[in-house]
Parts: sequence; C-alpha cells; structure tokens
Amino acid sequence: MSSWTLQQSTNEHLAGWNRPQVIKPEGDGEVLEVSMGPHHPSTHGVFRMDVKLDGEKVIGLKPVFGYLHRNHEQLGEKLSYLAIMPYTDRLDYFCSLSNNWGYAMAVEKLAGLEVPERADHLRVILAELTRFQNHASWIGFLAQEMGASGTPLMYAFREREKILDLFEELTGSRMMCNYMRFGGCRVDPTAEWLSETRKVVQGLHKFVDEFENLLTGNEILMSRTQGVGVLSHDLAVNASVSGPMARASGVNYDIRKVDHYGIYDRFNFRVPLGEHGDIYDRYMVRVLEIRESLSILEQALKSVPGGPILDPKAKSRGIRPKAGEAYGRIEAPKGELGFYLISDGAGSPYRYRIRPPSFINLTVLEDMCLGHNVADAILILGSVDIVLGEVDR
Amino acid sequence: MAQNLDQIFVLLTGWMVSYLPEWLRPYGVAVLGVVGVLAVYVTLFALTTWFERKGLGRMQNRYGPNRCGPFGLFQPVADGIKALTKEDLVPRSADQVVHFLAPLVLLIVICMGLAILPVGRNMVLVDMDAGLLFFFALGASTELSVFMAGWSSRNKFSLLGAMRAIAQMISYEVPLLLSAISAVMIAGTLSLPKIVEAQAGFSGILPHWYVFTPWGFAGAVIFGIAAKAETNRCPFDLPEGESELVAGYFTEYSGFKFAIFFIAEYLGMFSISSVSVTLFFGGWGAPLSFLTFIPSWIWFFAKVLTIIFVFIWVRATLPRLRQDQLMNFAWKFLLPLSLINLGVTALWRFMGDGWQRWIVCAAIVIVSYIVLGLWGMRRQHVAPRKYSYAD
Amino acid sequence: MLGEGIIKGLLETARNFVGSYVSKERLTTVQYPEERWEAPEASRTFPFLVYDGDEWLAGLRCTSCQICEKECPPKCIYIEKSADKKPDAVGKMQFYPTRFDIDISVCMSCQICVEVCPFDSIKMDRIFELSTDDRFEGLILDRQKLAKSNSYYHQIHPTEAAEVDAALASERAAAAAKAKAAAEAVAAKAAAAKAAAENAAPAGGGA
Amino acid sequence: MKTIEEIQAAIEAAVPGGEVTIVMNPSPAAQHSLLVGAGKAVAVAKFLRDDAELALDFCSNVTGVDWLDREIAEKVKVTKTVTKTVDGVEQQVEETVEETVKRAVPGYLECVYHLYSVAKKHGPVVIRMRTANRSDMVELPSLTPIWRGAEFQEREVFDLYGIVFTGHPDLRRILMWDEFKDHPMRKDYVLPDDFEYEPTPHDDVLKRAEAHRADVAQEGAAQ
Repeated sequence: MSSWTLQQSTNEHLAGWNRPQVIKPEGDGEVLEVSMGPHHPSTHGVFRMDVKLDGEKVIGLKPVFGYLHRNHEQLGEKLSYLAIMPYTDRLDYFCSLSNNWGYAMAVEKLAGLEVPERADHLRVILAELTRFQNHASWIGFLAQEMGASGTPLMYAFREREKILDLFEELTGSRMMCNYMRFGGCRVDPTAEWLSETRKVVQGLHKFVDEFENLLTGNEILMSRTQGVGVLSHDLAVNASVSGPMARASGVNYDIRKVDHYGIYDRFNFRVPLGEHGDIYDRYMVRVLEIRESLSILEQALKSVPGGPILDPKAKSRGIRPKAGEAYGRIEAPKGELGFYLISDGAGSPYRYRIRPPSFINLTVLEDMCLGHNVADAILILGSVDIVLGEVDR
Repeated sequence: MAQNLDQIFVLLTGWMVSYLPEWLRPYGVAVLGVVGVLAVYVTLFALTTWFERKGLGRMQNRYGPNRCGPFGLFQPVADGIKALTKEDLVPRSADQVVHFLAPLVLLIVICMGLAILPVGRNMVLVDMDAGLLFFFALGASTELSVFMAGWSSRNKFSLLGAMRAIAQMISYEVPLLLSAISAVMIAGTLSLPKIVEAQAGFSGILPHWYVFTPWGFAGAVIFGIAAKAETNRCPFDLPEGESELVAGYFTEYSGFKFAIFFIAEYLGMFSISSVSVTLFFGGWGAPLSFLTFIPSWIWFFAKVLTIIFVFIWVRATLPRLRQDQLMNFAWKFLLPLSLINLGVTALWRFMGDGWQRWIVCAAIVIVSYIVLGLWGMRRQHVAPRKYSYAD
Repeated sequence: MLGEGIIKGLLETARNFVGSYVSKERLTTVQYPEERWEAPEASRTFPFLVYDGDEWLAGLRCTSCQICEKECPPKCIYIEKSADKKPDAVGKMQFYPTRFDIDISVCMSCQICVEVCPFDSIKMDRIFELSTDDRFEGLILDRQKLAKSNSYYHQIHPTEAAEVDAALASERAAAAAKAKAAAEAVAAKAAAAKAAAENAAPAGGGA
Repeated sequence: MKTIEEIQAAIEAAVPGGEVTIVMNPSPAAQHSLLVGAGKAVAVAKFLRDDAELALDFCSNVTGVDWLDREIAEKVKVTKTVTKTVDGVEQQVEETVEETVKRAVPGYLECVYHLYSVAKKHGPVVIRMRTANRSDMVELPSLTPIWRGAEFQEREVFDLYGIVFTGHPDLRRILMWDEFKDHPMRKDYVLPDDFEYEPTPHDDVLKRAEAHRADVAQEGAAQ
C-alpha cells in the first residue's frame, strides 16, 4: 500500500473554506479536555466528542466516529442485490422502510424498473408512518437530553408501538421490515390492514396535540433551545446539511418536492421552514412536518388503488443490471438518504455507497457547538438526529 | 380518645422511660426519639422510592415496579440488597479518604436536620429557639460534602458536577432563606413548633395557614422552587444531570456509598418539605376545622407526602435548565421577587386587619411577578414563534 | 409565557397519570410472562423446515438445492446434500439434506430464504423463547430441530399455508396427470406396437 | 437544466484547460458524468458552484471507487503490408487484418461527486476525478474549500480508499482507527485472518476454519 504524507494545507487553498470559528480560552488559558463518549448516556450509542472546555464553555469539539463501523459498503459489494435489502434495514434502524425505499429506488434506476401504482401508494404510506415515528421519538429523545426524565419519550413510544404493530402485521417484523423489492413491494396488504391504518392515523392527531401541550409552550424548553446551536442558511447549504435540519435553517429543500419521486406530486402538503436555524426551529419544523405527514397519510390512504404490487418485469432473485451506475435518493426522516450503485453486470454491485444523512449533518456539529455550554453541546448533538448505525455504517 | 391517639407516641415514650432511673430519663427520651425519627424517615424513604417510581411510571403510562411483592412494594428492599452486595469501586487516583468521607458527611448532616422537625403536636426531638437557623446552617454544610465527592473522585464529570452544585446551592440558599424569613416575620419566632402554633386556628372551616395569604403563597412557591434546587431535584438537577454529566458528582460512587447519596438526597427532600410544611402549610394542623380529630402526625406526613408528590409530578414533566439560566433565574428573578415579598410581608404586618391589605399585597406580588417574568424572558430572547411554509 | 406552558405540561402529565388507571389506550404495556400477546400472522422470527405427513425425514420438502444457502445474507445456513434420492412433496425423486444447520445466533430473520425457496420447504417460525446458555452449539438448529409439520405451519400462518397447500396440490395433480399421461402414452405406445406387430404378423404371413 | 454537453462547454469556456470529458452512463438511469482533470479541479468546482445558471451549491455525495489494473482484449483492425503470391507473381499487398491486442489498463482510484442545486432545484451533475495510479500517485485536490459538505466524506474516502486529498483541512482517518494500516474498501484488500470459532462456516471461512483446525491438530501433534 502506498505510503502517504499529509500535505500541509496552504492558506490560499483554504481561502473560501467555511471553517469553524476559533475561540481562545479566557483568563489563564487553561483548557479542560473532556472525552464525551463513547459510553456516555446521551451520545445516542457509541459516538464520541472530544470537547475542549473553558470552564463550561465549549471552545473546541471534534467528533470521533467509527465505534459501530462494520464496513457495510464492502459487505454490499460481496452480496447479491437482493441480499443487501435486509442490511439496509440496519442502517438507520429507526426508519428501515425509508432505507428500503432508497435502496430499491437506486436499483430501479439502475435496472430501469417501473413501480406499479399500488406499490407506490404503499411506499408513501409506509415512509410517512416511518417519518412520523422517527420524528416523534426524536422529540422524545431531545426532551430526554434536556433532562425530562423520559416522559415525552414514553408518550412517543406509546404511539410508535401502534405504528410498529402495523408494520409487523404487514411486513412481519417491527423494525427490520425488509419490505420493499425492486419494482414494488413484497406483500400485498389486506383491506383490514388499510382500514386499521386509517384508524391509527386518525388517533395520531390527538397525540400530536397532547405532545405539543406538553412541550411546545414550555418556558424551560424554549429558553433551552431558542438561540442555541444556530446554523445559518448559507453554511447549511454549503455543508450539505439536509432534511429537517436544513429546513430549520430556512433552506427550502425537500426532496419529495424537488425530485418528484414516487407519487408525492399527487398529494397536497406544505414544507415548513424555520427562520432562526436554532434547536427550537428544528423541533418545530419536525412537529409541523409530522402534521403534514398525517395529511399525506390521509390522502394516500383514501386513494390506494387495486392492482399488482410488483413490476411484472422485475425479479428479485438473481437480478443483474447492465453495466452502469445510478444514484437514487429519497427524503428520509433524517435528511437526504442516497444510494449510489455501480454495476459491472454481475450479480452483486461493483460499488455500493450510502449517503448517510445523519453522518453528513454532523459536519457542522463543531460550528454549532462553539461558544455554547456542555449542556448545550449535548442538546445540539441531539438536535442533529443521528443514528449510529447509519453514521458509522 | 382522639386526644390519646394524637399523643400516642408521646405517651408511649413517657411510659417506656418511666421504667428508667430518674437521671437516665432525658437520655432515654432522646434515644427513643432519635430511633423513632430515623426509623420513620428511613421507612418513608424506602416507600418514597417506590412511590416515585410508581408515580413516574403512571405519568409516563407505564406500570412502574410491580414484580417484587404486592404492587412492587418490596422493590426498595431488593434495591437495598443490590446496593449492599455490589462491589465498592474506588478509582485508583481518587483521594481515598475524602472519597470515603463525602457520603458520610452528607448523611450525618442531613440526619441532624431531622431533629428539629415538629412532626406532630408536642412531637419534636429538639425544640430549639433558633431551629430554623440551625436547619439552614446544616443545609449549607451539605454543599461541602457534595464538593468533597466531586473533587475527590478525580473525574472531570464529577468535578463539573461539583462546581455546578456549589454555585447552584449557594445561589438558591438566598431566596430559600428570604422566603422563609417572611413566615418568621409574621410568626415572630425562629422556633419551628412556635411557627406551627402561630398558624393554628380556623376562620370558619378554613385554617390560618400562611400559604393562604398573598405573601405566603408567593413565599411558598419561591420556597418550593428553591427547595428543588437545594435538593438537586428536577428541573434543577444539573449537578447530577444524567444526560450531560453522566451522574455528576457521584459518577465514581458505586455500591452502598452510592446508596448513601441516594438516601441522603431523599432525606434532604423530606426535611426540606417538612420545613416548608411547617412554614407555610400549618405544620401538623388539620386543613379543615372538622378534621381535627385525625392525629396531628398523620396530617404532617400526609402533607409532606403531598409535597413529595408535587416534586415527582414536576420531575415527570419538566426538562432541565442550563447552568447560566439557573443562575439568572436565582439572582434576577427569585431574589428580587423574594425581596419584594419581604416588603409585602412587612406591609401585611403593619396594615392591620381588613380587606385592603389583601388587595394591595396581592397586587404588588402579581405585578412584580409579571414584570420580572416578562423582563427575564425578554432578556433571554425567549418568545413563542410563528412558522411559515414554503410555497 | 410566564409559566403558562409549564402549567399546561403539568396538566398533561396529570391527565396521563389518571388516564393510565382508567384507559387501556394509555397503559399499553403487556406484562409478558403472564400476559401474552397474539402475534400477527405475518410475524416472523427464525426459519424452519416443513415436512408433510408424520415422518419428519421422509416428508421433508427440502431438496437441498442450496439456493437459500447461497442467498442468505448473513450466511447462516449450512447444507450438505445427500448422495441418494427420495421422493419430494410433489412425488419427484430428489436429493435431500443430510445436514441442514441454521445458526440462529447469526440469522437476522430477513426471510429471504423463504422468498427464494422454489419448493415451499423453508418457512418463518414465530417462536422466540430460545435463550440458551450455550453460545455456540446451543443456538444451532439442526435439521431435526428445524423440521416442523405442515399442520404446525397451518397453525401459525393459516392463510399462507393454505395457499401453499393449494399450489402443491395442483402441482401434485399436474405431476400425477403427467405421470398418468406418460403412462398412458407408454401404454398407447405399447398397444400401438402390439397392434403394429399384430398387423405386421398377418402381413408377413401374407407375404 | 443544461445538458451534460452544455455544461462541458460552459466549463471549457470558463476554465480553459479544465480537461473535462464526458463519461457516458449506459444504464437506464442515464446519469452521465464529467471527468475533470485533477489540475484545474478546484477552479472547475468553484465555477460550478458560483455560476449563476448552474449554481450547484449542494454537494450531496462524495465517494471513492477503486478500479483495478485490468487487461483489455481489443480487436483491432491493422493494415499490414503482406507479401503474397498472386497469380504466381510476388506482390506487396496491403491487407486489413483483425488482431486481438491485449492492452493493460492501469488501475486508478476515482472520486465521484454528486452535485445538486438548492437554489435552482436541479441536479444531479456528477463529476469525477481520477488518480494517476493506485499505488504512489493517489493525490487529488480536495474540494472541501468549495463545498464544506465534502469534509467528512473526503475523510471517509481517504480512510477507506487511500486517496490523499491535498488541501483538505483535517485529513485523518474517520471510520477506522488511527493506527489502522490498510484501506479496507480497496478491491484488493485482504481480510485479516482473525478467525473466530464459527459453528457453521461457509465458503472461504470454511477453508480458513479447516486451515485453523489443521494448525491446532499440528500443534497438538507437536506437543
């Protein structure tokens, strides 16, 4: 292997770089270095932040990754196209169905497959249910990181349970659904399942109201989150921040609207935007987004057509796309989830790459945390919405 | 009969020490009292851990502990056995002596505080003239042990937690004291039993508790908030804020030393709620005039448990404040408010009986609360927001 | 503002506190060992092998084609093919597995083996109380442990099993028809040959 | 949005000598890409980001691809002068003959950027850069100064593929630990032989398991 030397970067080269600001410690310049994680109660698993503190003020923060790294991408290069599907469940284990969709979409682009109407409706329903449960639990986790002894989290999990029950009834598994296939979906839902889903979706409205009662107006939550972890519009775009986090910074970019993938065009929904780009905006954008999700769900559930759920041309086993490449992306609950596939005509991809939204959203973690408190750093990390299965892959 | 039931523990003690020689009797009374108070409070502690977990669970739509014994009542016993049998780890680089002493100092100080609490009519272990002062003096020394624990552990999280604890406890002692002083001003005594007696009596069926006056209500609320900060309870649990500092100053404690911190925290919670009951909620007095037949000690503990329930309720609902906000809240909101409340108390004292003082005092309290609150939220740039949608 | 939000929140938790005593909607916990929850039909845990009839080895549908072994994403299936053949579910002579191990400590319950199996012989089970103190051998299910009767399959996945049975029955019927047709053809051929021979004989005689 | 050819022309016009060539993508996805020479890549990227019409301000995805050295067998038509005997006379005849020529294509590492525009809501434009070879000349210019979003992803590509990004502000390993030696996503990466007992070994694990069993047996015999 090559021996390499790290070249010193020149200043001219970095002229335009959006670098994090530099903060000098006050007073005698003594700095407390704390390694938060990998075993820390609120780093969402095994994530580490090397934090430099001046008193309790963060003056430097380096995220350290890789404690959950399992070389997922190389694993994919050794498996058949179909066998990768269950592995995508395990990327962002909160939203397995979104991951399924992203991967199926990339393969469909690569192989030129069509998705039947009914399957498209089902995909939208499942993806929005996933978004709902992800955002609701995220709000719970955020409150937990603020020290709210788990009450919002428990309420979120109570509702999540209902959604997971639906998933289990349809796909056979609560979290590792492995449901979508290239050119459609795996099992056809019964009419009972659809009507049950309608009933659950109706009940979720009440839950969101309750949730907002508990949190939105709370003065402690407002003072903890407003003006904390501000991310500017320009930095958000430049640093490829996507999903609700970008929209909280006022970036009007929702892939459901931009790429017109699936059948999102047919549904009426709005994209909430934040103005300040702080944690409160991220919270509110998610709250408003789940309300929009509920509206999409209601519309989609009204209009599920009959028909097949799998492209008749498609075969799941032994798929061998022609040589070429494709990049497919969807608006996953955490941001832009992309799958990049290169095929050389064999039964397994030559290159299988995942664009993990929460990993890339962490790029700006240091920028957001600098100058804030340790307690805020934890909260800012929480507001990014990471899942380590996806960050480390 | 009701009289006897009310005084049952006093009579029991008298009967038991009557078998002792004359010169030994005071000691006998003391020993019996200490044993009694400790036994009652430690039992209450055990019950409260169960009560808290059950209450939290129900508020979070869970069952809470329900595996050990009926309704999970033996859960504290199981927890105790677990704590006792766990390995006691001391970090190699820790200051061994201080690390060992810290929980003991905390527990001793907290237990001393229990001595002055009037838990029923004629039922106080030590009737000090300056009982309240003694209590606050002891409360101040708990900070020492917290810092000892944080400092000796040689852990960065512990140290941060200890520093937070010091800053927080010192800050919140000021509004705690100032709000207590209003009760002292009206009662005219520092002795806790006398403060209770000052609140005795009923108008119609309603009691003369201080909490039912404008200054008393404000004082009780301020005292309650400051008490939460003093006992490191949510939403002021920053020194042990789990999501930030792992476990704060007792991160490096395990086994029974950890349990001692746990016991001390709960006992501290009891003693401070007992004091607040004494100061503002009429101590062992019955809440309604026709309920006086129920023994005084039952009323006292019922009130204490109600306050504990409020502690739990708040814990289930609220997130935690940040350090600077916590300090701002203490110095820029609670302190001015309690000072104003002190003035209101004085006004109340000198305006004499009549409906005017009710209006004047209530108006001052409400207006200062609103002004201070709005000013504080403006300064923190906290406001509800409206959101727009992309087209 | 001014503590209003805090009070709203307190009321919300109080409502849930009371609600957890009166409403099953709020207190959703299932107290597991005593209470059991009926899993939906589609629910899946680990694979098992279906056999027809009463003899597990004779009735095993698996023909050890090894497709599942190849497709299994975490590679938890291990198959050894037999040297001899036995009739399969349809009645054709096929190989059978002399060894069929599934390491359920590796299995990730993705049910891809079920999807790719062309013989409907591997299906997903619903058992989950499988804990053991042996980390390695205790979590390996060999073919005998894996083999479960068709009636068990009907019990846990009734709809799916009925479909499978119908498909198998029609396949069997087709196979039987084919066999019959083949037999008839053979018979017809024989008859034809006989007739021809008979025809030929007089002709020969005539010559 | 402009077609790929138009983008190429625009880049050529704005950044002379940008060495931009189109790489066609034969799959139904038809996401063609632009191969950018490493020399002017930063300038090209800056143009792509700042150009008012393209405004590719969102660098969605950065990834490496490893292309091994390979041999291409091509059928080439070669015109040769052959001496032939035609009608008894020796003549020099030019003749076209098809020959199979084996050509070694050196391997390279490739870095692929998927660009989108948040402002104009179009994309993707795929640009790729290639290193000279896979061993010692693996430098590529970092595009982190243009798109901050490439920071961690370039670190990842460096970690897993070993492309050294010159001008990257903080080029360290990101997923593997710092002491790790190899680049695990390369196609010729050899798995470490840290075999663990597995009750149902497969394929190459089976081979290794057998080798280990033999080792153990040998050791046992030696003792």
